[in-house]
Amino acid sequence: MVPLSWYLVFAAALFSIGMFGVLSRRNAVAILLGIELMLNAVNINLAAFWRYGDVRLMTGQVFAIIVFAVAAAEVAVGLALVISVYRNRHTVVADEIDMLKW
Amino acid sequence: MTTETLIWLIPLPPLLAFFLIVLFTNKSKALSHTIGVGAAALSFIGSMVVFVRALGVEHLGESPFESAVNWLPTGDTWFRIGVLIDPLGAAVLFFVAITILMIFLYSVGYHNYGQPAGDHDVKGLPPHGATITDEHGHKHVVPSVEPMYSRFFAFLGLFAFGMYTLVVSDNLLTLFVGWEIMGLCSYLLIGFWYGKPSARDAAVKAFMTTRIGDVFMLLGIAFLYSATGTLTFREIFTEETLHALASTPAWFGMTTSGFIALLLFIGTVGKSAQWPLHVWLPDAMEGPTPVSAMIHAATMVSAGVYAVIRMFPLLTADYTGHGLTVTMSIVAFIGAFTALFAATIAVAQNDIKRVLAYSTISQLGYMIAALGIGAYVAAAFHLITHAFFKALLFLGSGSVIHGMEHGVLHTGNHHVDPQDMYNMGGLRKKMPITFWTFLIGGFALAGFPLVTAGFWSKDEILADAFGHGHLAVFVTLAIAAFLTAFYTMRQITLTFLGEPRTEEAKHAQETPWTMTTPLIVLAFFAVTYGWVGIPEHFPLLGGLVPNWFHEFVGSTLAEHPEAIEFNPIPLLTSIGVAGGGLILGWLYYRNVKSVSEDKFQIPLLKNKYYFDEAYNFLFVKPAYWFAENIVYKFLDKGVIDGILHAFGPFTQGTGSALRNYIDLPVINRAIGDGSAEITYWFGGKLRAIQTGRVQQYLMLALVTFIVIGAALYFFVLA
Amino acid sequence: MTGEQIVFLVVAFFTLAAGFMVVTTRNLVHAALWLVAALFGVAVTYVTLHANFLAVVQVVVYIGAIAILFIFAVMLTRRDMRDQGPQMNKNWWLGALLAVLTFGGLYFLLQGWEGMTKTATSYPVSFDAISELGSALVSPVGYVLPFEVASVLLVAALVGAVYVAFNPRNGDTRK
Amino acid sequence: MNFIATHLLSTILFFPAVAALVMLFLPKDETKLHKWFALGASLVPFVLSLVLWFNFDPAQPGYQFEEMYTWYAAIGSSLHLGVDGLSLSMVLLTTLLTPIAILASFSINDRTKAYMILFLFLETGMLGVFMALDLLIFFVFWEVGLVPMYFLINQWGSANRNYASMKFMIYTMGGSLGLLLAVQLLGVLFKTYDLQVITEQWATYTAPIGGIPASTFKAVAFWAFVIAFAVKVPLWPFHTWLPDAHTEAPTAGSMILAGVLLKLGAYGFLRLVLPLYPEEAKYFAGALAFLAVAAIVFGAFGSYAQTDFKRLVAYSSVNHMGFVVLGIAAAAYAAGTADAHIALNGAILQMFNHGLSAAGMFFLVGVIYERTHTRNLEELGGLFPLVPVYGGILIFTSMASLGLPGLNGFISEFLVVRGAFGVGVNSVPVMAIYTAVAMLGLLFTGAYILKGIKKVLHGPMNEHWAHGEHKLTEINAREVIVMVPLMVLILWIGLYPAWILDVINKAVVVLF
Repeated sequence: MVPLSWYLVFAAALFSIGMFGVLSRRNAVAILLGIELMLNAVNINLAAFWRYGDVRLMTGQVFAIIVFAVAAAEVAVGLALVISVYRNRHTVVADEIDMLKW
Repeated sequence: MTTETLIWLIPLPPLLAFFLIVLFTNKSKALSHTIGVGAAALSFIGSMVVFVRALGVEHLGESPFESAVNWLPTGDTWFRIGVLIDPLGAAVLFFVAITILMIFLYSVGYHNYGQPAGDHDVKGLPPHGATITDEHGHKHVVPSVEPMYSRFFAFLGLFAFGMYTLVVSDNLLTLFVGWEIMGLCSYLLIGFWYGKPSARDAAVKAFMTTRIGDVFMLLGIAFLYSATGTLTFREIFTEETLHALASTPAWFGMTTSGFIALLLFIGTVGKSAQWPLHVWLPDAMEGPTPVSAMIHAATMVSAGVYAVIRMFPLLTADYTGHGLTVTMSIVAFIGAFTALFAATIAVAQNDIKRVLAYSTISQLGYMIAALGIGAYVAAAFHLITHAFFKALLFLGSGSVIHGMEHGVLHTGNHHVDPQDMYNMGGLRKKMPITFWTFLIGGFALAGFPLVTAGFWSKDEILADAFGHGHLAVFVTLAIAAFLTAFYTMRQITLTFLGEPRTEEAKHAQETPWTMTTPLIVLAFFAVTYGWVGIPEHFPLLGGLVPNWFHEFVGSTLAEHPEAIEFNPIPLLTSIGVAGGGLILGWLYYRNVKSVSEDKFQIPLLKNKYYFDEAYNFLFVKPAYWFAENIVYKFLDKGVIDGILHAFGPFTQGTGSALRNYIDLPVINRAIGDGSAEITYWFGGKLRAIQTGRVQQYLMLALVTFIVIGAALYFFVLA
Repeated sequence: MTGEQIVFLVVAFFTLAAGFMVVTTRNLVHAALWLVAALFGVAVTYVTLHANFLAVVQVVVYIGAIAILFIFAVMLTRRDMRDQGPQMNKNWWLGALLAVLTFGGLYFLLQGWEGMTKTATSYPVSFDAISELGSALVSPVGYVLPFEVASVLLVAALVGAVYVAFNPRNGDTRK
Repeated sequence: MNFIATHLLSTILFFPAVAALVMLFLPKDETKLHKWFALGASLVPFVLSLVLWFNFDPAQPGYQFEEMYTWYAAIGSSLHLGVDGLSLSMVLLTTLLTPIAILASFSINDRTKAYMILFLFLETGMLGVFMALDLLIFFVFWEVGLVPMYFLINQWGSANRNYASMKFMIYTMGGSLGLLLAVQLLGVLFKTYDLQVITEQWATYTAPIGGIPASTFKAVAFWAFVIAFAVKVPLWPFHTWLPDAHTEAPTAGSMILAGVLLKLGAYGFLRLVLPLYPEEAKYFAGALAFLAVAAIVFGAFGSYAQTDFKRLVAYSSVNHMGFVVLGIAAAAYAAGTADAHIALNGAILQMFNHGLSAAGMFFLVGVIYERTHTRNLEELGGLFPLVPVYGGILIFTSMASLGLPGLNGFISEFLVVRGAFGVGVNSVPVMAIYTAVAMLGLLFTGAYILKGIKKVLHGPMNEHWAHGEHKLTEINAREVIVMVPLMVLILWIGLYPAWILDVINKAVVVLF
């Protein structure tokens, strides 16, 4: 059997990779991609804890579903924003979208 | 009506007259003088009824008419005021009532009632005469009526009220009330012609000088009240009270009774114009003549002596009969000294009224001296006779002046002073009634033997002084008596005898009946009143008429004074000085034709020993200087306000120091601005991280999260 | 090493590798495709966890909708982003460091947890996870509230996305 | 009517304030309306205080018509009102003088609305002090009175009014700081501000306070009280605000200032200092008497030195109020004796009398000032022939001020002198000396009064004011009406003082 720790380490790794993407990519769409990875890492954890806990308690799965929904919403809004920004400023480089400053 | 009720009512008519005239009738001269004279007559009638009833009471001294009501609540007790008519009061009431009525009557004529209003008369100045055209078309200048005629009667009424109050009082406080009301009236009446600066100043001087005495008197009253708990005469003059007062030592080596008596006496010194507070009285001649008579003869100055006579038991409470007490010595000294001192000044005066003024001072000194040596009855006797003949003389002099003013109006030469005796002469033919009555008054004043009242009363004082061995007093008074006779004769000679020295004197006129009637009435008393007090052992006359006065007034005292043994020496002295003075006066002055020939115009005497100047220099000016420069400018404006004003700069200084050294640098700059600057600096530095780049924010958040999380983990959880 | 473990390791390796490619590939279209791969790996992981429904949803929603959405977005915005310039910002090393640190931190924390080595109980044979999940989602005593909130969120996001992406200028021309 | 019967004091107290509030809604330019409204509004308390006077039972000891409402429960302060013979006479004086002063200010045409409102508020402030039986309320009303007076001087005063009003305000407020502190101390100590409670306990309080002996504390608190009241009386050397304030204030302001406001200080002595600090008062009575005598003498001298008629009258207040304090000091020396009662009777009656005569004098100065626009004595003089009625009234009032027997001033001054001298003779010899020295002041009272009359009325007829545009007009009917009540009372008290003195006397016997 696969121990729980494997799943957790796997999820942590995926999370870190996603985070790296979020922090490092210039392209706003790519940042969103990184966020998707991170969300998935979380979902893995949720599912793993469901499986390794009492399977009759559906909390883990329920929250995984909700995370799906949130992720969908987030992508929809995020991409809309990216497109809107792109339309106005003709760029999707996160560094160049820096109006929100001193 | 009971006698007590009547006594209560005696002072009221003049008071009512005052209010009626002031409030309602002041526009009408006739109504005003009717009310005034009517009120005086009512009081006169009341007084006479009381006097007659008093005569009918046996032992009036022990059981006088008295009645009192609660007046002032003082803690748990009441201060009562009331009326009292004992023999002394009755005797005084008698002469007061007569003279007051006479003066009221005289005023009608004196102020030219019935004459036209003056051409240029203004309120506050004596009338200057009016021009009228007679049926032949000739223009005459005649005397004009006083513009403030009604007011005069109002003031006289108030004055009369004061005097009556004083006389009928059964206690020292209401006596003082009457005393002060008279003071006010003398102020108002002396300053009646307030338009004249001299009159205005004389009024203030009179009030202030007497007030000096009054405050001492008030203190004396307070002392007496404190010591005995009462101010009612008959409660004070009981054996125990007097004994208690006499045996308690007070200050300056005097007993309490002596000290209180001295304080009260100072009041008299002011009121009766004794040295050294005599200066106001001659100046008071600025008032209309009836006022002078009122103040000097009948009422106010007599009130001073009356007060001392009233307080005689207190004055002599510690007197054992051997050697005068301190207080009595002072009283005797001041009286005798004043008698002589004023007489010397009178010799050198040329103003007919001023001579009388100094004569009054001198005669009051007589009475005071008599009281100082314990001659109670003699003093009271002289008080009354003097009131009659001095009122007579004043009114007579007023009549003379009035006659002279006629002359002045006739000639139109207003530079002639109608009061200067050297402008007169030979008036006996022009003004016979005035002359004869004045002669009677003058002789009474001089003490012309046997027939005049003045002789009997003055003789009694001299006899008392001699009989009790007060030789110094006796000699002083004898000399004063001589001078009195001398200046009296001088006055008569210069005024009435000889030939007129001026045109004005030639045209002088006898005065109307309203003025001469009072002269005649008073002349009657100036002669006859002496007969009620002829000593029993007097040669020939003694015993013909009982010595009623001594018996009657003497019974006021609990211990009836003994009549003095007859002694020819004072009698001869008295006859000698009076006769000698009169003869010398006549001999010398019948030849004097003008001022320059008068050898007695000695500057020192003429200038009244320079007392006015000295007082002005010593008291009046320094007082004002002290008030203005020390109290007001130095103390109030300088020191106190200076300190107050120093608060301003001090506060401002403190304030600006706080501002400049604390608020501005420390609080504003360092704390206030400093914190802002620090924040600004930090903000400036920190804004570098506000790049607006999402990823950098995130990184920063993560770094922080990791650092804090690690720190928490290692330091808190572990 | 059991078969399951081997399967897991393979899937995990594949997923991580795909994820790594997502964040490093220069070409965004490629990156989006690599994301699809990674998501597929995650779906497999769900299967190994007996969460079949999640696996299906993963494939349908993520791969079928989200990933495709990404590809559209990339294509819509790729005019200037195609290939020029670096795809990493200049702080990428810090991002890498932070990612490593995060992983290290997580690992460290997990390591200290006693439930780490827990093994799964055998899956109950007759257990109907899907119907359980369904009734949990809509049961008043279950998770109906978060479920509804999520649905509201979705609607809001939908409206918001439309609004944000809507081009007023285009709207005007359409009129 | 039942309400008024049970709330008589508070009705009297707050009626003017309520009327002032109503006045706010009157139209601004209706000058006549303002005047008549204010006059009517101030007559109501007067009538009510007459009702109070006739329903007051002098024979009954203690306070009557007491009312008590919680005001500030947390610190134990309540609106506690009540009158005894002492405060009753002062209440009557206040309610009498206010309509008179308002009538006197009918000649004012500048911002009458504000003026009258301030006057009505002033009345409430003054009445409050006299009625308060609670220390904090006392202090509140004490300070409330200042504000309207400040504005009256500052807004309607003459040339130097800014200086005068500032001096008045700062001086009086500065003086009462200590009072406030001392009042707070008592409040903290006894958990209440009720005067009756505190009086009972504080006079015999001996426990140390915060480690400091009670005697020290009491001495300090005593002086805090004394200075506050001394400034107000005013006692020498705290008096210099008075001539300035009086001189610059409008006529009616001076009337109230001299007539009532000065009495607040003396009332404070009687109501608070003597009952609260019998020991200290006795101990320091010598100092108090010294200051009183200084006030009498220097007040008289100061008055004598003036060339400004109004300032002369103002200084006379220092002189007269000195007698009040002299009586109080004498009473403090020998509390409980007949001498003390007489002295206090005199002092309280002197307060009342000075209220009448000083108000009258200030009004008369105002009458002449309104016509000539000068107060300089050198420019006046010789006015008697021009204004005989005015002259008569002026002489009458001056004589009351001078203390002429037969008028009111004499009675009170005599009683004070008698009481003080009695204390001197029977217990403390030094008082006799003080009284004797005070006589000097009495002498100079005569000097300055006569100077005033001489310089205003007497002398050759003043041509400047006799003709043409400067022609002096006689005192008019309204002004005579202002003076009549004052003169009637002056004469009435002078002839038969028992009607008021009996009330005062009974209170004094109970209190001291």
